[in-house]
Amino acid sequence: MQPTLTEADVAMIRADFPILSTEVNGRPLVYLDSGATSQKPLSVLDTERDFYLSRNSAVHRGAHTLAALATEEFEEAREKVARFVGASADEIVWTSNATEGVNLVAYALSNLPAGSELALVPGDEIVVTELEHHANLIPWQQLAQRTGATLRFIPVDDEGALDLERAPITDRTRVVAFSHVSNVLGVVNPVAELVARAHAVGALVMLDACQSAPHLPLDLHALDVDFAVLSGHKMLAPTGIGVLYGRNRLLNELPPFLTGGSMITTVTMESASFLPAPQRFEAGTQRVSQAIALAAAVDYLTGIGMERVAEHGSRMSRQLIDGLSAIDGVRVLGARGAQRVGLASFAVEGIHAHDVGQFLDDRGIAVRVGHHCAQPLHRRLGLTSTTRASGSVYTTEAEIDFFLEAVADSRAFFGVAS
Amino acid sequence: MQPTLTEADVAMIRADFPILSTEVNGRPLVYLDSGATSQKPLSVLDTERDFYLSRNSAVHRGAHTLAALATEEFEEAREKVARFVGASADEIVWTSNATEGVNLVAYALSNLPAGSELALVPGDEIVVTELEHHANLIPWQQLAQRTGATLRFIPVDDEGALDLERAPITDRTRVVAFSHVSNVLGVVNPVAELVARAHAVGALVMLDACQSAPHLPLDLHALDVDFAVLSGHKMLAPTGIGVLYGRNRLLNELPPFLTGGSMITTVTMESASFLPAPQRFEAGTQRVSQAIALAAAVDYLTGIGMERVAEHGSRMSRQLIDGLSAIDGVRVLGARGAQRVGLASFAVEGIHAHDVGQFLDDRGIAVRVGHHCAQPLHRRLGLTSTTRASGSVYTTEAEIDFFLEAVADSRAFFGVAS
Amino acid sequence: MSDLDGLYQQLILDHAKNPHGRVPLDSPTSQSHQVNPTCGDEVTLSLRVENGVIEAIGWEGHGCSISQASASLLATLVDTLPVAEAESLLEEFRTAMRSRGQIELDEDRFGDAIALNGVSKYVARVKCAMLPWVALEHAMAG
Amino acid sequence: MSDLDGLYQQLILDHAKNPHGRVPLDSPTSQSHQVNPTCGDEVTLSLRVENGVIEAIGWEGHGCSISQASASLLATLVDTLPVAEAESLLEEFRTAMRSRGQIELDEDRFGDAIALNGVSKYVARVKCAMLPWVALEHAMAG
Ligand SMILES: Cc1ncc(COP(=O)(O)O)c(C=O)c1O
Ligand SMILES: Cc1ncc(COP(=O)(O)O)c(C=O)c1O
Repeated sequence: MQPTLTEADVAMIRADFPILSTEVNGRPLVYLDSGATSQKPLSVLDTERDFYLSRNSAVHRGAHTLAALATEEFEEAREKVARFVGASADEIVWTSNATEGVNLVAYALSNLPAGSELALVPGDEIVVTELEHHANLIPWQQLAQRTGATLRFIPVDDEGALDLERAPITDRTRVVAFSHVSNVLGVVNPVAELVARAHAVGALVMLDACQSAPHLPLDLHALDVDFAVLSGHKMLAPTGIGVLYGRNRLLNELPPFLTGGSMITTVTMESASFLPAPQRFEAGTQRVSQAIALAAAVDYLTGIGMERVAEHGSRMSRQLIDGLSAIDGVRVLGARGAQRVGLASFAVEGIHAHDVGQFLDDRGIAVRVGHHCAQPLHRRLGLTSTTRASGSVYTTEAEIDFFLEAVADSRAFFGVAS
Repeated sequence: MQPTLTEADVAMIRADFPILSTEVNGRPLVYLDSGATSQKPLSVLDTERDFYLSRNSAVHRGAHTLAALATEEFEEAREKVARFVGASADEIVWTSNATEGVNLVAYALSNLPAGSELALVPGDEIVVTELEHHANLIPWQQLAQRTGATLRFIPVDDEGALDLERAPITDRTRVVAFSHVSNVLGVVNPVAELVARAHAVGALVMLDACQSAPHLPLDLHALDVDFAVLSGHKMLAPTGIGVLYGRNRLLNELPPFLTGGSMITTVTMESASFLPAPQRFEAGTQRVSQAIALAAAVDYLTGIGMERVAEHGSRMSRQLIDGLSAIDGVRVLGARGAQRVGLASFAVEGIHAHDVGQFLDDRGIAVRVGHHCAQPLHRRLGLTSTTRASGSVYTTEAEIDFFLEAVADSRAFFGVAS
Repeated sequence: MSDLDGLYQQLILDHAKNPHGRVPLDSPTSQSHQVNPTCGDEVTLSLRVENGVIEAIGWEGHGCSISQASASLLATLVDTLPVAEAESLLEEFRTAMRSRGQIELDEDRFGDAIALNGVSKYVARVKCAMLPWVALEHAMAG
Repeated sequence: MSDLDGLYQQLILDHAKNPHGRVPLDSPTSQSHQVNPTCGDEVTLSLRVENGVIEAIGWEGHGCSISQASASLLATLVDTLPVAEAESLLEEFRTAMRSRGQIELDEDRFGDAIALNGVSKYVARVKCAMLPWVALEHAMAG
């Protein structure tokens, strides 16, 4: 296999995504909003449909043939996804999305009986970063509120880089939560260093892998994190499915979060006892077809090869950063020279992000505008909203060129070009 | 429209469910496990696929054309589902399943600041019934544990009927949670009476509509309940999507449950403020395609007509109850003469439910065996596990006859026929 | 005129650049702060209402050219109007914006503000145009 | 023989009806209670182990014919066996049951219990056959 995705490779990949050949506003769609949600290849759609056409039934509850087949396929999906992220199957909990995964851990921690080793108490601290997505921030604010612990954060500098010197990781720290890749900056954070510092003080690490899982080879055991979350819809799978990874020993130390059917051993009117992880955390009928579809998405990515996916992303990133920086009046967010995935946010002086986005949309280019669920980072950088372009395996060099040209043109349209 | 579904109508419906024409163990599939999860019509599968092929993108976050189209379709789905259950759109919160819906309310209640009108305190009581599915029991046990409130229950009699005379609904009662239709007995519970008694003492009502929504016309405003939950996968929609209904005023009095993106107004590192309902309860990227598919399922059911669906169910129920009761040594659960949907659980004397199920499976008949996530009810009726047959709009009279014959034959096979 | 030019008429861009009424108001009788949660755009609108008449209006905030122009045009429109009349303008404005290009603003009643007609075809932007009007609604209500 | 007849051999049905070792055990040295969460079937298995040898075994519980017959056959098999040997039987049994019909139990070592060979093709029923063996595993472990 070539180490890079050639133009021909990408063209072949695009054939698997029919939506990329549609038009928007009479222009060919240029989809640069994959950081919000990716498009899905036919193999993913076909896998899910095929499940409904031939094997659909309840898993872990039925003894009939279809139920046994569905259960098997569902658990095979778990194994496949586990391998993809470098974990074992009993460390993979299905969720709706990454947001639910973070909330699950935060609630399970506050559901611990008082006096448990992992329980948080006043005086304990939770550390996040100033560049987190709201999904990896607010659940910890709420956990702090529920337990009396204090939330602290690692600040970012004027460029948006984490200021590790000022990281408030101390003996009081019990949890350190941070993203692998920022969804605003596209920059890969220093996981090894943060994990080492957290573990040195005995804190648990939660890694938000939403923006890394679709773009980089992921080995959670090697990264040595305690928990991690990701969302299927950002990595070629349908909406409604996500993953929480947790070290098996830790998952089994935590009490349940959601309760109901399929996660119990014995139930009386007075009390219930619970299955081991991962079932303990999977109450009610699961997202069966979506889990199976996520496994198909993982197959698709593995088929391309995650090393090549990563290389494609880093080339896109260079093209985006270099191209945007060359346009007068455009400020690109994030430190220069950092390792990145194919995603960049920027501000055009004198034009509001909404207006930039609208102008691009008129040319068929779909980008994200706003704070991208990272208000504190935007505030820190002195901005309210920015425009974000984010690619995926199906993004071409020509598309990014077309996008760069449109950004340049927007300045004339809104009368800010010199 | 005829008031009943004729044989020809059902045959036409079956053509929309290709899985029903497949074989299992060399026998035509007879799917009588719809109570666990229903099969899905092509229109539902097509709707979801079509969304991914032409409009997929992030909702409520994007300003580009696809995002606007997706957001619109997503919100139209909410309106459609709201109409189907007799509610307004701002009272419909998307969840993964009914289990999550019950948990959401239970957690939101314990997230209320101390002193809030709706907050539970020691001395307060939560009332459930002895026939609940674990999903509408364990979350309340856990809420009681978190708040110090006491869980009480309405007992069932030897036949499995609710003993309303012994309902412990008093001035101390703050929540009354019960199922519209029991997933074991198939019997419709006396909603009006329970709601009246709950409201007379100022308690909130949570209705578990999992087994009614697929089978009966539902008008939540008319039923006057405060909250209700249902699961899409039981009503012809995909897995991974459910609905929590809440009176708008109540939803807006409750604090959030899951927190993260898309449910906030302003976020700082220290705190966050939240959108009104329903967005307040929809953190993170939503189950967009699944919500749209649920709306398609609702269209499908509405196309048949819920009155006819209900009539079909009550005919199935008679055939099941009469047929099973006529077999020697078969005990059918639930009070005679009660209003029912097309679902029946039974025990065959001398044969364990697992063995009955296995025997039926050999003939291609899929039924559920076990405690059906209702251990307390089974224990009360002196059983550990039973066999359950449950139909849907696609179930034929001939299938039920075939099933009844197989149940009779199982007795000879296992040597218990006299 | 392309759709985009229809949305961003010169008048809109001008109002966005040099907005009317973008001033803090001395001794307001009521005020409302509104945020668009997607983009973080904000407007704080202040009124001085006396005897049922809007005697003065002022606003502050930041946002896209649509929301800024809308606030500016609103300020010129409702200044010195009786509250009841401002309310009826608000209803007409909302109806037009939500009409997906089906209903246009009445030129006699809205004057220059009809330049906002292009917005109603852009469902995702209706919120931007409505932001100051929602602030007006809340300010008038309390 | 149909698959179903292969699963429910007469010997299985007989053991299920008249199980061996289904008695409470006096002064057990260890005990394990196991539940199948799907159906609520339970088994409590008691051992009296002396000098590394299973001197007595007894079990109680209820369940389907597969789990009952499996418990009955287990009781006849491991009674008076050294623990180490019972452990190796357990491993072989588990391997065969999980093999989806690929690996059969060795008749020399398992005797009548080879009647359980039919189970391994029924993935959903493997748990039933394993239930008493898992209880044995836990009881032997302590
Ligand atoms: C009556 C009832 N309540 C609740 C549930 C839970 O539904 P789900 O597993 O989809 O959350 C079910 C079905 O499993 C049910 O039948
Ligand atoms: C870095 C990061 N974390 C968390 C999330 C939340 O993911 P979701 O909305 O799928 O739960 C996202 C995307 O929205 C993200 O980019």
